[in-house]
Amino acid sequence: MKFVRAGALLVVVVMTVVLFIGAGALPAIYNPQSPASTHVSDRYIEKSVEETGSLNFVTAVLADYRGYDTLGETTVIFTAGLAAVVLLRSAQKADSRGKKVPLAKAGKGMSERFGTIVLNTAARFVIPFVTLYGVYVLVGGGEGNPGGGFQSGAVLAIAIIISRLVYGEGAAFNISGDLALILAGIGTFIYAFVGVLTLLWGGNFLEYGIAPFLMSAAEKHSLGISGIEIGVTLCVMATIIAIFDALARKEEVS
Amino acid sequence: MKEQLPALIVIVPLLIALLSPLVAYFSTRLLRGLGLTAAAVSFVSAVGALGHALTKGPWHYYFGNWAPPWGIEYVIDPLSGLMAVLVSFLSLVVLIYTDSFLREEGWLKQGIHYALYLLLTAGLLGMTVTGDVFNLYVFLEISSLSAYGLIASGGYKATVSAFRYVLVGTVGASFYLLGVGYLYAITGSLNMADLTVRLQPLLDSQAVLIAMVLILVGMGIKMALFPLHGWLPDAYTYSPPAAIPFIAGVMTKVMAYVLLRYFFFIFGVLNGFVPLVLEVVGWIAALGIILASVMAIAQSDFRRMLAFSSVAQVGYIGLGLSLGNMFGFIGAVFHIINHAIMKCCLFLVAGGVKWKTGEHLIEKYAEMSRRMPLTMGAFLLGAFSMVGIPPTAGFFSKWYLILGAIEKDLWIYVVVIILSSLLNAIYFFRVIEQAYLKKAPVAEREKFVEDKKPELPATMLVPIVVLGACILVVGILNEPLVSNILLMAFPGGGL
Amino acid sequence: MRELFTEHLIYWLILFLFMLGPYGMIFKKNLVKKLMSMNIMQVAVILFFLALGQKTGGTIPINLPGLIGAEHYINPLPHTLMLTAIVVSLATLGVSLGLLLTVQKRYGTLEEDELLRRMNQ
Amino acid sequence: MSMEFLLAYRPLWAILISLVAAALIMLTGDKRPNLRETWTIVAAVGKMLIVFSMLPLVLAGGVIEIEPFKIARGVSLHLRADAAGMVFAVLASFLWVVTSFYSIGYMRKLQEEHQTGYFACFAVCLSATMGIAFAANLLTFFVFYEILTIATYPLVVHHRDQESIKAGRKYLAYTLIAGQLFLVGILWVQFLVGHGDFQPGGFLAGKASVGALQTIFLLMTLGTAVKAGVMPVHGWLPSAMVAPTPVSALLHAVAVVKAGAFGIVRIVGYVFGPQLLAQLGVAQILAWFAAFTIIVSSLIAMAQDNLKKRLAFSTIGQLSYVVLGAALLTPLGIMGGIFHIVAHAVMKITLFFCAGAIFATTQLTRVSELNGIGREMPYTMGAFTVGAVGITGLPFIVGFISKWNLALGSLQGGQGVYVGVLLLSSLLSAAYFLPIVYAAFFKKSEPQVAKHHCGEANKMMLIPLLITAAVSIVLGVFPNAGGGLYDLAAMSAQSIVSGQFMVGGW
Repeated sequence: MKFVRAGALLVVVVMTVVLFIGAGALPAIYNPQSPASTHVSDRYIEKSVEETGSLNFVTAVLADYRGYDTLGETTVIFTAGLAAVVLLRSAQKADSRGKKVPLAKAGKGMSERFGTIVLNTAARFVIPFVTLYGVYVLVGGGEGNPGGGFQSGAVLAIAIIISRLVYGEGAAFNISGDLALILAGIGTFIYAFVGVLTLLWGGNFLEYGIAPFLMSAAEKHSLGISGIEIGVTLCVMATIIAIFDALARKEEVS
Repeated sequence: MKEQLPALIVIVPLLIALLSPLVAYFSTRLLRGLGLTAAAVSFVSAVGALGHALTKGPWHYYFGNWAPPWGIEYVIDPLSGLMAVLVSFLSLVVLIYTDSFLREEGWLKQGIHYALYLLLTAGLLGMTVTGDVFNLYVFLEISSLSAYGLIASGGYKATVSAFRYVLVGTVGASFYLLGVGYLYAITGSLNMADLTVRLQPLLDSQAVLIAMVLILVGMGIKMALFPLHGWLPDAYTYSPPAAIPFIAGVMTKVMAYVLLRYFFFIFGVLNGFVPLVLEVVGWIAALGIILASVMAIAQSDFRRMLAFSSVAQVGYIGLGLSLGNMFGFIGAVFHIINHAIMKCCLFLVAGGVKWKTGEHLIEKYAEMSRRMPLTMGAFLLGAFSMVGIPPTAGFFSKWYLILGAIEKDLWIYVVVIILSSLLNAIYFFRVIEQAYLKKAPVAEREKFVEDKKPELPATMLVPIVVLGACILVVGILNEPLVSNILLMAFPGGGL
Repeated sequence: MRELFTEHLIYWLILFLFMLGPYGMIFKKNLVKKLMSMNIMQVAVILFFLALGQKTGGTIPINLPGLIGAEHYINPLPHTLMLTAIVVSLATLGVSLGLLLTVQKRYGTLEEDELLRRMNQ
Repeated sequence: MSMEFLLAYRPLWAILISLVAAALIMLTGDKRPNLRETWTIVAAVGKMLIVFSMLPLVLAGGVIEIEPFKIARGVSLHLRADAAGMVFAVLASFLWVVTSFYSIGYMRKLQEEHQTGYFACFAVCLSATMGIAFAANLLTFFVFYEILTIATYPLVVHHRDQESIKAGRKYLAYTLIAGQLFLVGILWVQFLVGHGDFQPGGFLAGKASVGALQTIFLLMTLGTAVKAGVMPVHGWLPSAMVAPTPVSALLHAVAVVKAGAFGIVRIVGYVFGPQLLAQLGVAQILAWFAAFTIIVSSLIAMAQDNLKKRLAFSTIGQLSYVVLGAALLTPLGIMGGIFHIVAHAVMKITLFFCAGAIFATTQLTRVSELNGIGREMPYTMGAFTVGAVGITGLPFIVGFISKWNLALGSLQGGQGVYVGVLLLSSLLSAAYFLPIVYAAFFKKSEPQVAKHHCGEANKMMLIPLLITAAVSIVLGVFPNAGGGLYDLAAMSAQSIVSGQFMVGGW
């Protein structure tokens, strides 16, 4: 065993030295003439406003030019949710010693256990504003201020997790674990369905300009972008809740 | 809808996967139906795309209708078309097979399993047909994550091996991503065709050499090339029998295909540092073939033996890649097809035996041929193909590989391939002896003499027999496959 | 020599971080530490891409009315790619933490040697 | 389907008929043994008819050649019924008919289990043998060669006991390694020449350096010599005697071992060609090995007490006659070698049938126990005597003719020493066969033999054995009887030496 570890150390050291020497051949950073900044990205910067109608170039590239990548990315989140849930669920079903050992003891909300009024009122006040802000982050992303599907999904998920923590499983403002997983699937499906719609209208996948509405090309594109942003938000929110629920779940129901 | 085929290959399984939890909530029968239609549609569109590529030349499909260096494109040329057909066909067959494993699971578990399986299919198909290097990374992660999920759902030992698989797999993906970063740094584009053009003047620079090494190490880890195969035996041994045939059969092969795509098409085999790098790959692969075959002999668990034999067979593909000439390419691609089918069939057999008797150890396979004649018949075909007995497909990939090695005057590789065929013979005939010649202990024999049920439910037996037949058919029909498709796929065209 | 140093220093730092990943993964015994080194590796690659996108005198890639021309904005492409890479590293981290949780619950330890001993019992 | 198509594709039907039979046998299974046995007989007779129907055309100097489809890039499944191929095909198909009846009788008498697998593998073996006989290029030859290896394995390990499994392992080790070496030789030729088609008189002249050609010859002969039982690599043959006697009879006297000998004839005659081999000087070495095998195997045969082991070593010796014939590179020598394939097959199968009959009826296997068996089983021992004496080279039995031609061939090639080898081997074979005959007829019978009074073997075994004995006598007197095998042998020798297919009758 000793020999293998020494061998591995040697390989890692050699690899580091090779990388260090090779780094010299890379283009100097910060110079505007480097191949990376001249070949492809100049068009994104110059044309993205009138082609995609979004002021933020990164959103333009993210949602339109390389929109298919982001569909893959959202699917990655959904897959991670699936994998985590199937993992944590099977862990609870039957422990090797036969007892049902829940992962986390939570189940009941903090407010019941501690019973103070402070938590309830604070939660009742915080949750609506957090939800509102989440929605704003999704919708308000247009005029150049930061925003988008991923961030708003995360914020919305926080709102629900706060209510789950404070009021426990029976919280009113809550999505059950199974439903969350289904919602995650539906969210990414919305994203993909926007693409399928463009297919049905005769264009290539995710070609927003083909939409048969009476709008200028830029508006069609921004419509498409907001469509997929909604899908992304739903997926991110639902996945985070699904994973949280799998962790905090008391007993294995199904 | 005809001209949207390349997208449909990947999108249809993806869509159905996304809806699986929802559909499972309503009815698991509908879920099974939808899953099968998704795999079937994907297979049909892959065949259609391949047909189009063979008749009218490579098919470029632009996502969002953005021209390539700016947008993402799918390229269906004979090579990627053939791989897409292979992946979707095996996914369809194994999907039919997993049906009986999931019958008694809860609706959510079934929904998740179908979703992960279809995502794995979509991820692998996405990797084979994409023409964009970063898009390939995204779909690499989708397939890897769904593979981690599938493997991890198989009990506690599976969890530990899944964790090691996650670690090593992510290290591999990071190496690959850094390699893409290097390529992006010196050329500025992420599109494969564009990369090939812009890399020509730079092929002698050190950065390209480093990018090559990084991508090689990255994909070598995911492909379980010899020194980097640590994660494979445990992952294949402890994973649930429903998931492992598809993962074992196809995943490492798609990663090998990516290496072929890089070294034969993007870097070009003859220029710059590539011959040097390929030679190193060749030596490592040759060493790997022998050592992995020897380790496979030492195993007592059937699936672990198959895992080590997988590492050895992946060495063949590495060898074919390192030869660099036409026959090396044909041998490598043909071995990707053969080994995908063979390994899938053998793991189906292992799963079938586990389903029927719950056994994994080889000595427990005594007199299995009497209890499961058809399954063991398919196993026999798979074993002969692995050993390289003529009418089966495995022989012909060795035929082309050795021809390529002789053409390059690399006689060590010829010796390695011959020696490994004999090593394969040793550990496969040990199992054949056990299954066909040894007598089962008397207690067990009464047990299976009076159970009159068929050896396996039809949904499991049909895939096993179909794959067994495929091994023979691909072997006998290898000439049309090679002359019409593989030769067209070789970068120099039909020499 | 000076410009080699100023223009390539960032690469060496990133590559050092990058190679810390495999080192930590091989030599650290605790599974969580292995996970952390994996994550360091992913962060290093993300930094590498972002370093590529920088331009002297480039502002954030949001369209300001007055500013026209590519040299005024930094390169948006690496940032988009790295959004995806960050999400991917989040996903793998999430799944592996779930795995570790299950392993810890079942075997009670996260030390590699102890774990192997308990698994093989 | 047009009649012409049916006739043109006869070599392919000859191969496929027994494959179909094998499938049908597996389907009928153990439930209806009679139906299963009819499949074997129908296939055997059908194959014989197909093969014999091609005889007149080939005897007239013609050749039936087809390429049904390509099996690898640049290589097609090339079948050709030429003179040499016909000799092996006629022999194998005729003897399969006889062996089918014999093995039905043998299996029924001993109530062996796994009979379905037995008959199915037998049928596959015979289709592979036909494939080897009709193969017209190296890859086709190798495909059927390996199928024969794999199809024979279940027959060798038929009894499923520890000893036969060990023998099976030994058999596999030898034949698989040989197969892989042969494969490297074929691939090297494919690379050098671009095709592997057999060409009378050889097609490798001047295609590579002398060293390369010698290595290719070494690889190829090593690949086929293992099956032909040439001395250093013969180990698997005696231990494969654990197989049931019909297997030893047909496979280890006719199909498998002759495939190896036939392979050497193909390599010497149709890949390298006599002129090239003379230049390379490797044929000499092969001839020495063959001579060495003839002598040493006869010596070992004398020491064997187990009857089947003794016959096995005699087979090893006789096979090297064929190898010697090929290695002499003279027309008469090659003709003698090819005809010896026929001669030895007919005689040795008779001897194995007798051994099987004796075992089936009296459970005796040791030579020392056979005193006085002649009076108990007169016909069996009569046939045994014919076979034994034939092998020692008595005139008017087919063995003499091939030995005669071999001697002439060695004189023609100026290598008189091999005449001495042939004579010495005749004496040695007399030394290990005649005591058995003498003991059987003239010695007082052993107590347990007398006690048995079991009388002759049953009809299903006795008739085939008498037929083959009669054939060996008939062929001894009229070598061209039945199939004109003598002419075929002469024609193939002539075509090898002259270098083209169409050659007039001898």
